[in-house]
Amino acid sequence: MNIIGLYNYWIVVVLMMIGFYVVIAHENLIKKLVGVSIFQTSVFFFYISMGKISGATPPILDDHYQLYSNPLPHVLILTAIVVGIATTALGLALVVRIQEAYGSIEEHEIQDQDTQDQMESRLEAYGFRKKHVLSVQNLDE
Amino acid sequence: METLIDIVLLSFLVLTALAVAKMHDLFAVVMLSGIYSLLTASLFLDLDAVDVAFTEASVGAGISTLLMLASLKLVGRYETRTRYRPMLALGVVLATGALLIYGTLDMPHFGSADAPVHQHVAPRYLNDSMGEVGVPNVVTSVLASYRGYDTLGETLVVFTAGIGVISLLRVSRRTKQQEMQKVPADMQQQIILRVVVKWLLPLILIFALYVQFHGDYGPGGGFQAGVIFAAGIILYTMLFGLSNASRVFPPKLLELLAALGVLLYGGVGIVCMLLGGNFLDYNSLRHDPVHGQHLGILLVELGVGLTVAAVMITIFFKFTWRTVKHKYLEK
Amino acid sequence: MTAETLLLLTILVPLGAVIGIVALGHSPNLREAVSLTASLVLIYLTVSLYKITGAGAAVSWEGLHILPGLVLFFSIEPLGMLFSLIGSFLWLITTIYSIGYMRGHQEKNQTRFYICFAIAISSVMGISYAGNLFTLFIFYEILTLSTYPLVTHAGTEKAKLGGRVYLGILLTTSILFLLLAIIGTWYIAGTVDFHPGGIFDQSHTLAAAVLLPLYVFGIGKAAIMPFHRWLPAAMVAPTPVSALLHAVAVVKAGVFSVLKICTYIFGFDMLNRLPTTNFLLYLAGASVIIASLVAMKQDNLKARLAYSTVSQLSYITVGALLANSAGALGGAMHIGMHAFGKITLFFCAGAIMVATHKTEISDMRGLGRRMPVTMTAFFIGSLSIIGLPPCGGTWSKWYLMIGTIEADKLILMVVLMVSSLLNIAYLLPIPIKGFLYPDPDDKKGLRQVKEAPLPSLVALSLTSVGCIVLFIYPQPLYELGTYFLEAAGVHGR
Amino acid sequence: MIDHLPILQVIVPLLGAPLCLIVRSPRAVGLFALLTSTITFLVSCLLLQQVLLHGTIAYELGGWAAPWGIEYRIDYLNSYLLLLVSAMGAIVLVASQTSIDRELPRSRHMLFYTAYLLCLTGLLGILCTGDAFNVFVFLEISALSSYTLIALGNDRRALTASYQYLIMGTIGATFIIIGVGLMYMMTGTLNMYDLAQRLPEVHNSKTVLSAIGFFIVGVCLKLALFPLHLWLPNAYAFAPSIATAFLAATSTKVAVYVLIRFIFSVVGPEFANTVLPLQEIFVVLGISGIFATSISAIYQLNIKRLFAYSSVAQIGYMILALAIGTPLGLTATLLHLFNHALMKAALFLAIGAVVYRVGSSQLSHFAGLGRQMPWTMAALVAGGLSLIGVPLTVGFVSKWYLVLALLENGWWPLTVLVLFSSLLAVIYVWRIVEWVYFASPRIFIEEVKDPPLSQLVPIYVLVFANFYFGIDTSLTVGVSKRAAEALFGGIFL
Repeated sequence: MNIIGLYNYWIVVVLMMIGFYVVIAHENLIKKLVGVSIFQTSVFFFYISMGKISGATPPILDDHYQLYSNPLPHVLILTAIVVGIATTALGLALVVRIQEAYGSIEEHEIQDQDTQDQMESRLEAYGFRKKHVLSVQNLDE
Repeated sequence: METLIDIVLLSFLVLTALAVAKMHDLFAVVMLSGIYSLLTASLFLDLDAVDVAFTEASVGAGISTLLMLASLKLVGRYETRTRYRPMLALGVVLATGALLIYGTLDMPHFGSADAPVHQHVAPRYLNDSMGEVGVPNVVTSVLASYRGYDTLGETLVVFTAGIGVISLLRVSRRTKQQEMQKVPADMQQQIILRVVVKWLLPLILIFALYVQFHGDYGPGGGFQAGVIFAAGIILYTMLFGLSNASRVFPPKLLELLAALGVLLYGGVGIVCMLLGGNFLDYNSLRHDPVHGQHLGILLVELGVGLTVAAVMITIFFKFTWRTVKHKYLEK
Repeated sequence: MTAETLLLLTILVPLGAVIGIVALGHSPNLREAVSLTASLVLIYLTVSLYKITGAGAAVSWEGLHILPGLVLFFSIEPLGMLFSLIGSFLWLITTIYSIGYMRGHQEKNQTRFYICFAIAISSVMGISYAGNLFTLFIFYEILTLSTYPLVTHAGTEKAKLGGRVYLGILLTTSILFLLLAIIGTWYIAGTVDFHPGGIFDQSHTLAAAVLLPLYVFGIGKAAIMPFHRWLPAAMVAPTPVSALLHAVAVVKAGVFSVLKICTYIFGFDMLNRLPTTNFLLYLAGASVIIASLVAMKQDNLKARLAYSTVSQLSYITVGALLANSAGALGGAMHIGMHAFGKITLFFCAGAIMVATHKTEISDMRGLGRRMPVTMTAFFIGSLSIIGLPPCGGTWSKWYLMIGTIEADKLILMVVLMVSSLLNIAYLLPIPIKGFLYPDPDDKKGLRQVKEAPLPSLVALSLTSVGCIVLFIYPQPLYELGTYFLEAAGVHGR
Repeated sequence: MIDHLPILQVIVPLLGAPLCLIVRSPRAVGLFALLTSTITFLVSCLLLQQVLLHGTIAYELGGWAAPWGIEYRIDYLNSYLLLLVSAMGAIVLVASQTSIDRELPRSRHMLFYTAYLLCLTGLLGILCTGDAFNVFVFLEISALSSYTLIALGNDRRALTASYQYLIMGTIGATFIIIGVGLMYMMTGTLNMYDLAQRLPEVHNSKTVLSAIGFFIVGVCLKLALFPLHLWLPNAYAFAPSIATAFLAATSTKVAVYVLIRFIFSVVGPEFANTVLPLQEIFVVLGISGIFATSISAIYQLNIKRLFAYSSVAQIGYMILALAIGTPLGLTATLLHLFNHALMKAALFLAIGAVVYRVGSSQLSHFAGLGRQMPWTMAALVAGGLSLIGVPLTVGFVSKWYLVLALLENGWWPLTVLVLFSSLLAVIYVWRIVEWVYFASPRIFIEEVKDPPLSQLVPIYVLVFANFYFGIDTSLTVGVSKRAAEALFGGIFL
């Protein structure tokens, strides 16, 4: 069993880094969220790996078995998965609203529009009138 | 054999992750991320984490993929190929990776039974939980009793996400009333599916209840049950339309149920306090501590199930209503 | 009333006046009556205190233990007494003057003006009675902040700019150097209390050598070059403010603090040992000369007076740094003498502005015939600043000169003398032009006397008379000065 | 019930949040949330009293002993912060009763208050707990609810700000669980105090080192340490004013707490400093953060954003003080933690009042408000003065301790830099003052006047606190000192 020694962990690290890279390098807001979930899932995998004992069974007590894997990482990761889905759901809701407000979910396009907003408010500070911006919020209420 | 499965699955995982990073069709990316979750779930199973595998499959591959697809419907399918600035990102990622790899060098090897993790804290759960809590599934006893407070927090996280999604995607009543009748379900024309689901739905819901109440003995519990229950309702919604579904579950009821779940969990804790124990000390619920633990776990799992199901259904409904609103606005 | 109550009242009375001014802001007459009453009460209080302490009683009050070492602590010593007497007396006169000026000039926001004025006076009282550096620092900062709205009173772009320079330099120096020096002192000596003979001992020489320049530069209000820019910048303020700032409150608070720190924190023995003292002394000497030279080039009357102030303040700094009894005595007396002289000059500048709207010196030819009282007062004030009899400035400069000789620093004596000559060169031409040149606007020869409003005229007459009285009867200042030397533990003479 | 105080602290708002959904009516929900947070505040007062009387209080959740179950452990440090957070939670809610009407449609009030209470729960949960994984859970509760609160802002940029925060926050949280996981791997325990005992055995392992690295980077993302602060300015600028006031006063403070708790109670200060170059990193990041973000603040046109940048700068001060690595330095961090919350809450509530009346937080909309909203603007200036660190305000007290701690280590250059950076605060505060008092008003309508009492009272309670705790420091300094000494002295009290 020891052949793979740390192999498992190294793969986990590679996975984490792919996820992490997707989060910070990509500009599409949905893709970032996919990256986050890959990143997190890999961390979960890391926790579960450390709870494993070779030749053991799942920690559901039964007279037939003696050796059980460690239940504590499982409990932690159950919680973490829930936190993960909660974050994803909220993030997606935000993405939907951003799409409605900006007409895009690409980071740089949003930034361009924000810069324009900022220019306008800068002009406004020096006495120019701000263009009317239709916000989706108005439609909602 | 286990090792072989392990290696194969891990390689698949890496390939999937790379594909996710490479592809620009978001639909494919989302499906791949679902596959990624499913593969992870299989690996969890291989690593004896049955409860986690169950949850990852239902959440990562199920709900999460579903929500992503729902939002793709609203935001468009393709990622534009744009100027990345990957060097900085790559630098950060490589530095992080290097730190992690450095960290692994002193780690106890995978699967070794003498790792510190297995020496401290955990043995007590395995050895004494049967006597102290009386539940064969140690994961359940740790989740709901030893670390029951974490689980209360977890329920609250779900609740918080629900509040967040509601406040972001709320649609005014006017829009709803005008559009309610006219919206066809997404898959209305799939007659075969409709028939099958009509038969399947009660089974799904019953299975949810089984998972809810059988969590003490096998994998499962409030969270998984809530998700399965929600999945059943979501399936129904897809086939029979949002209007029908929200007649059964009006938004207010769902919000109330979500709140009640948390209150039930917290309430059990408070009752324990009033009966002389610490917060969430189920021993004080009954004369016999083990009976008390049983009752406590049953109730808090029910609370978790309630909140999770209600929040998941709410979130799905909100996303769907948003689609309806968009159609309305297009007209 | 106990002496302690009196002491606190001197600080609280001007603050109390604030409430009255706010409440009666809608009725200018009542509002100014409050200011006047408060200033009269203040004079009464300070004079009573003077009598009590003159009889040898030690008066102090302690409260608000903020942190260990940071205690609000007031303690009356002669130099503070002197400063508070001058401050309270000149508040009365400035108030009288402002009534005429502000109304004559139809200024806006007069209520705010009187409020800030009263707060500034309260902090002057706080500074004069401060028993430790922390208390001094608090009131020093309150003074800065409360005079800021006065400087920017006009609200114009230029006023804002002036306010920025004012606040910028004063806060920068006080936070960057003064606060650092105070914290350093607390850290090194373990106390920030004023103590006769200083609080440092032999072993602290090196640290003290670093702290001294921090103090001297940190007290930006003393306007030693190169941190003097705020003073000309503050000239955008209404003239009563300039009078208050440049004669009484702000700048005097600065040099007062320098003097007090030199005597009560460092002590003359320590100062004489420090390598940095000489450097600062010559810097102050350079300030004296350079500021005088710059003053000569100014055509704007207020700007010229401002640079003159910069120069005169450095006299006092020189006096403090000479670290001998004659220098300190001269410095202390010069606080009073210069206050009377310079406030007279500013009052005159303001009176000219109200009556004729003239600000440039080149326009003031022949003005003496239209405003004889003002110009005479200006002449007297100039004499006092120059240090010529029969005006009070003579005495203080006299002692300062002796101080330089005692300290064996003949270069400085030359500096002071040259500066006096320069004073003559930039001050006397104004009354000369006023009296001896014909008025270009007055072609028809109609010599109509048109002075400033009566309250202003009264005020400037009073101060100019004061200049002369102080020549004939300088005893109060002299006595306080000698008490100060005793209290500071110097028995030179 | 006294025994149950630790859990009541968290459980009251925890159950209050879902109850909001049952109350539903907008007005009633506001009052209900206020009631809940007031009870929470009272609990925290009792708790602090208990801790001061009896020392550390441990509470076993579920009745399971420490490393097996989750434990709440309240000592000086967290009882002090519990008081702060719950007090801010209650005070801000008083103002929200009216302020929220202007910024949110009525249908969202219920959701706002629910999210608010959830956020409060999360923050209090982090403070109470003695379990490393439990920190993560409550961190996420507070994070998810803050994303919601921020996204409720009116501007569309609130959405992107919230998204950006979500991504950064999630990365931070994931780093934290990686760190916790690695530590758990080496010790087999999650309880902080158990960890502290078991970590020394494996101190030299590479795994523990990288665990510490991950945890600290994760927390620094959460506390917006420069240069990881990019999410903060927009988040604060576009959130509803009430949310900004609450988050600015509490959330980063709690993250700083996590850092302190981790370094001192879990890893141990000696180890953290000897093995990792933490001190150097923190000093460099702290001081460069102070300057970079203070300068950014000067160039902002939106006041909320301006003060958001200033918040990042203030975090720099805390981290710098922490890096000094002495009890005095830690005291300064803790003091500034408390004091900065007081200032920022006052400032953001005052800005909220302006948004309530004027509808914008753009600098140009503040023109001439000094006349139209005199009380609000006075509060704004008072808060600004406190931020600068004027004596008699809390800002001075924390800066005094910071400088004292720097001097104790002989770090003169840093001392000068810190004092110099206060001047940057002067600049950005004074830009506002000039707009407020010296620009002519944009809108001449009757409605622009001071906000209703329900907003003015909390603002003035905070302003009063700014001065009160600047004068009577016995509580803040006393508790900070005891907490700092306890953290240095040993982990188990």
